[in-house]
Amino acid sequence: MIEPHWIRIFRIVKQLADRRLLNLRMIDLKDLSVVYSENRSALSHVTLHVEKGEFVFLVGPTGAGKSTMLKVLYREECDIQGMVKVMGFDIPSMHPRDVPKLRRSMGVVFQDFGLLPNKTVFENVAFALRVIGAGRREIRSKTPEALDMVGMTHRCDAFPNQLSWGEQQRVAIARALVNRPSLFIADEPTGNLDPDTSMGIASILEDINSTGTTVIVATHDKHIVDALRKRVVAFNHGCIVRDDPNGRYDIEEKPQVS
Amino acid sequence: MIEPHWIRIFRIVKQLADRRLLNLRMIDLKDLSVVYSENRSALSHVTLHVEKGEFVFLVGPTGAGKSTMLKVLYREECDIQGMVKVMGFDIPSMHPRDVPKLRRSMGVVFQDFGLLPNKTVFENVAFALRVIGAGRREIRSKTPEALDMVGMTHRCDAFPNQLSWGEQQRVAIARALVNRPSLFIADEPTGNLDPDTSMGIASILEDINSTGTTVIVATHDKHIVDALRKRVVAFNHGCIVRDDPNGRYDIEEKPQVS
Amino acid sequence: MRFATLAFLFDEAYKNIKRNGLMSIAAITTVTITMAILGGVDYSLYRVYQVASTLPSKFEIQVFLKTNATRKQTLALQNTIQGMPGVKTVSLFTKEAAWAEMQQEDKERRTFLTADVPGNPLPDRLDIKMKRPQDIHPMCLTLRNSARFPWIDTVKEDNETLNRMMATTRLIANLGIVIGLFLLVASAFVIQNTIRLTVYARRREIRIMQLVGATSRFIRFPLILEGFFYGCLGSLLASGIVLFAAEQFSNYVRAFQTPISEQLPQEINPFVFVLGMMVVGMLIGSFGVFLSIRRFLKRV
Amino acid sequence: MRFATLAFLFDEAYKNIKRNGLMSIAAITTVTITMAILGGVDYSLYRVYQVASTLPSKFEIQVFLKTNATRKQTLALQNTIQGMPGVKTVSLFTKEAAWAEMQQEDKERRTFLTADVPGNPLPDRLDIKMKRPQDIHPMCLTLRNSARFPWIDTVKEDNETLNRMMATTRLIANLGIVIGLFLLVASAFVIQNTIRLTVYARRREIRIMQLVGATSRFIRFPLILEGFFYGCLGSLLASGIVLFAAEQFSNYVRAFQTPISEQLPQEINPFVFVLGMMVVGMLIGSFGVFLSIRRFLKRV
Ligand SMILES: Nc1ncnc2c1ncn2[C@@H]1O[C@H](COP(=O)(O)OP(=O)(O)OP(=O)(O)O)[C@@H](O)[C@H]1O
Ligand SMILES: Nc1ncnc2c1ncn2[C@@H]1O[C@H](COP(=O)(O)OP(=O)(O)OP(=O)(O)O)[C@@H](O)[C@H]1O
Ligand SMILES: [Mg+2]
Ligand SMILES: [Mg+2]
Repeated sequence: MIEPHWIRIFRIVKQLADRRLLNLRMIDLKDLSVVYSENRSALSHVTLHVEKGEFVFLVGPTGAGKSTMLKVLYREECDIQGMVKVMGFDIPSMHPRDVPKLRRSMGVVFQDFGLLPNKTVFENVAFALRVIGAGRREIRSKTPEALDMVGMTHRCDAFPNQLSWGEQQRVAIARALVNRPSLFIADEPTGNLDPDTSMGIASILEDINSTGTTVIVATHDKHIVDALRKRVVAFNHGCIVRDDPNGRYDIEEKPQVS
Repeated sequence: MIEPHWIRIFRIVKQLADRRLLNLRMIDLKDLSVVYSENRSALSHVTLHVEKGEFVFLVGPTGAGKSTMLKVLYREECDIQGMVKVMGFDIPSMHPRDVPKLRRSMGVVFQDFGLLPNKTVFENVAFALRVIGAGRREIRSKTPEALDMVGMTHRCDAFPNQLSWGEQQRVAIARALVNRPSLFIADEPTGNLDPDTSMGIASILEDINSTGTTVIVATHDKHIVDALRKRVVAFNHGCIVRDDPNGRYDIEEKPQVS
Repeated sequence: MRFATLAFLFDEAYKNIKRNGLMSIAAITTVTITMAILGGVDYSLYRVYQVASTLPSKFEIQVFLKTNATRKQTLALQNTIQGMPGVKTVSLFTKEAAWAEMQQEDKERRTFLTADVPGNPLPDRLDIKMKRPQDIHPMCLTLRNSARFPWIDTVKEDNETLNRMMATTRLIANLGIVIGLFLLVASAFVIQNTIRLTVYARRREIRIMQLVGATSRFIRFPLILEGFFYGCLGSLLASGIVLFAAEQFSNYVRAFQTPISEQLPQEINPFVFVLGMMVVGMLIGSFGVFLSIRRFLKRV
Repeated sequence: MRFATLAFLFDEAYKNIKRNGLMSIAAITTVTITMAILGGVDYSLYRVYQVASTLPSKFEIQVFLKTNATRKQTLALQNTIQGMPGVKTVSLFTKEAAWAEMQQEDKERRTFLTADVPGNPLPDRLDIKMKRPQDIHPMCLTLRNSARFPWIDTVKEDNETLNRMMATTRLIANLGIVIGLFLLVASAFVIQNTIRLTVYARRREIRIMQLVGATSRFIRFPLILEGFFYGCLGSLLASGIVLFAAEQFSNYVRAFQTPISEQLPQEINPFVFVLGMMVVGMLIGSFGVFLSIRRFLKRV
């Protein structure tokens, strides 16, 4: 707030240059470690690159470090070692003031949904637009569109605690999509949805990916991973154990239990 | 508190008689409806009987009313129409003082886990024993046992917010199991677990069912439903659309997407 | 309740206080400040009341003797009166002393009246103080009985001082009670509000406990213990503050050498004060939790 | 900030207040009570100070003229003194009035001194009041210059009354400032505590907003507005309570007919009082939120 205007403009131009003109990677991780206490590390020495427009599934058993990985990307977890660049922002050395800017250019579906309990479904989704300073007209056109995409228009005046679990999850997805982010991150977006609705969400993700948005999804949902055949990065004990450009949920073809 | 002792004793004896001697059904629903507002009903005219020792899956698309159904059983949702009897307790006309007694004889895995944020994993699980007035020795032996069953012993001093999503879910399962309830209710107990861990949980449920505990599980997990081949009750729009004693998740055998 | 359960509930309260640092601190400081204000104001009012009721007047009844009464008769009368019920002190103001005072006054006022007067025309005077203000008037009536007290010329009642004093102390006492009660209610309200917010912040936890099968009593007990503790500790700190401030204040007033400063009689027993404060604090604290938690326990 | 955003933030604050019924009520009642105590005590202290500083003495300087001064000379002197800087009033107490008073007194005291005195030996007297207490002593020195005022015999300074009054008002003023400030800080603390708890109860919401990309300013603004509103409404209610109580109190005291009751001079302008309370309340309210929210915004 106290820095001169031109320095600010210069900084923004530089960031734009970094991101657009030099055509940087969307995500650039090198030797990333997240250590909670001496003997517990959620991630250890992870190196991962994601280009613009990619669609990546993060898979792995529970506690493998998928959520931690995503938290690093939107800088919730910032007590990290190693190099992390997301959309040109250097996460570890980032000024707190720039964090909102980072988060506004991505859409995140949190594992616990993170809906505001005192706001209706409509207001929750609109909030993501408010935050980027959208005008009234924009909000009125874009919010119902996003709700419609996930099939929640009919509940737009309900409060989150009046929704079923799967409905809340869909509202969270709508909020992450509404401001057309260039990076879409979802932590277990279909964990509470029945297989049919899950497939619906998966095809929405494919759609937005096809318009150029980078999509990163942590999931346990074998079905959608196997159906979409996108890049699969498998974690175990905080390490990447597999990185398969057209992967499946499991390595070997286990016979289906039925 | 002010009623004479003998009335209390009489009441308890009568309940025991109702439950044990008359060998009542575990769950007895007749024409149950839950109406939130004029045009929204979560359940409409549901009739369902569950005998002691049964294992029942509740399935159905998101928003079908599965969670509402379970909430009725542990009397979180008590603004209901129709007849509901659970373990001999008459839910709609139940005295508030008796509600803890009902809940203590069942174990519930909530969809949002419901772990106490200010207690460690151990304390959370032990709390279910505290509530029934268990002594110190009992707590010290039973709690680690339950944690071991779900594979969470190594994190017993962590607080819930230091756990991954799947780890929290397993702690919630341990808490529901720890006091060996005669009715076990779980709402989406494997929603955030990878397929292998899910199958592990499923076999735990099968085990406790084989010791005589009645198990009711609401789930979207096609795998475990199809693997266990237990009774499946399918909901849609608040009505029971299928009740199959050895069912699968879907009616017809859809070809597996892979 | 079994001992293990009871021990657990105490442990529970202890952990709640420890793990909710911010809330505990907020609750304790609010109790401390509020109780300090309550205690401080009530303490001061009581002190002022004490002072006001001991302030009045050098005399309450003045008895002028006849000018021809001998000193012996005067002294006999003084003794008689001193022996009468309800009398605190009787002091003799001799005619000689009166005359000297008058001459001095005269000189100061430059009126030179006494110069022309031969001898001492003044009578002896007895100044009587009674133990209780309400006895003053009956005493005067008794003394005016000239058959019983032949040497008494006039009995003068210090009506003005008396009325003023009675009115003032009554005023202070009444106001004190009103203000004290108002402050008590106000403090209870403020503390209750704070506690309600700390309970409110834990409504989800309370709900979870209910769903796991905890009885209302089981949930309530540790929280009430917590409120009890807040009330206790807060009041203790508040008493300390008030007693310290009162000490400072006394010193300050004494340094002023005003007429008030000579008249700071009895002290309030600090032990009783601290005890009183603690009891009030504990009651407000634990009862505050009890009231706050009801609404959250209502929905079983 | 764009207008739409600003409008949204206002709307946000409004909805927060509405949808968090319990917290809003708790915050407003706490502000009301605390501000009422603060306002009430400060109001009373100021009133007592006002009364104390107007109480003193029928005179401040007594000038006794020579007995042989004529009435004309006396009146001339009165005029001269009245014209001197710093003088508030000069009233003449004539020798005739003084003599009559003395005779009356004499009769009441049964001393019968005046009876033997031929004629009126008393001088005229001028009672002077000064505008400011500190001017009294210099004025006396001036008047004692016998070359300038040949007809003045003696100048008497009312030291005792004066000192007493000065000491008392100084005491009250000093204490008033200490108590007033202490209460201000205490109120700010209590209100801040309450607001902190309301913010604390919403820490998860604040966290979610941050994660969705809201700037600190964007999160803070509605909450500060909320605090502002609590402070505003609470103070307004508190002022109402204090003014009402003050009115009742005045009536009550007046009914007592004590000497104090005749001396309730200037009123405090209620408009100024309400305004002052509102400003203090609003500052505490909004600043309280500002301080409370910092710790939650620190973790970006
Ligand atoms: N704040 C914390 N303190 C200590 N350990 C933590 C903390 N947060 C997470 N962990 C641990 O880090 C590991 C990785 O957690 P993470 O949430 O990334 O797992 P995950 O892959 O998302 O699992 P899930 O599929 O169950 O959500 C877990 O073992 C977890 O217990
Ligand atoms: N408090 C409430 N007020 C209004 N409607 C509600 C309320 N609670 C639930 N509903 C509605 O009732 C319906 C059934 O909800 P329920 O939670 O039982 O679904 P569910 O089968 O558990 O779905 P999911 O699989 O997504 O958890 C939903 O449409 C939901 O929106
Ligand atoms: Mg996770
Ligand atoms: Mg559900």
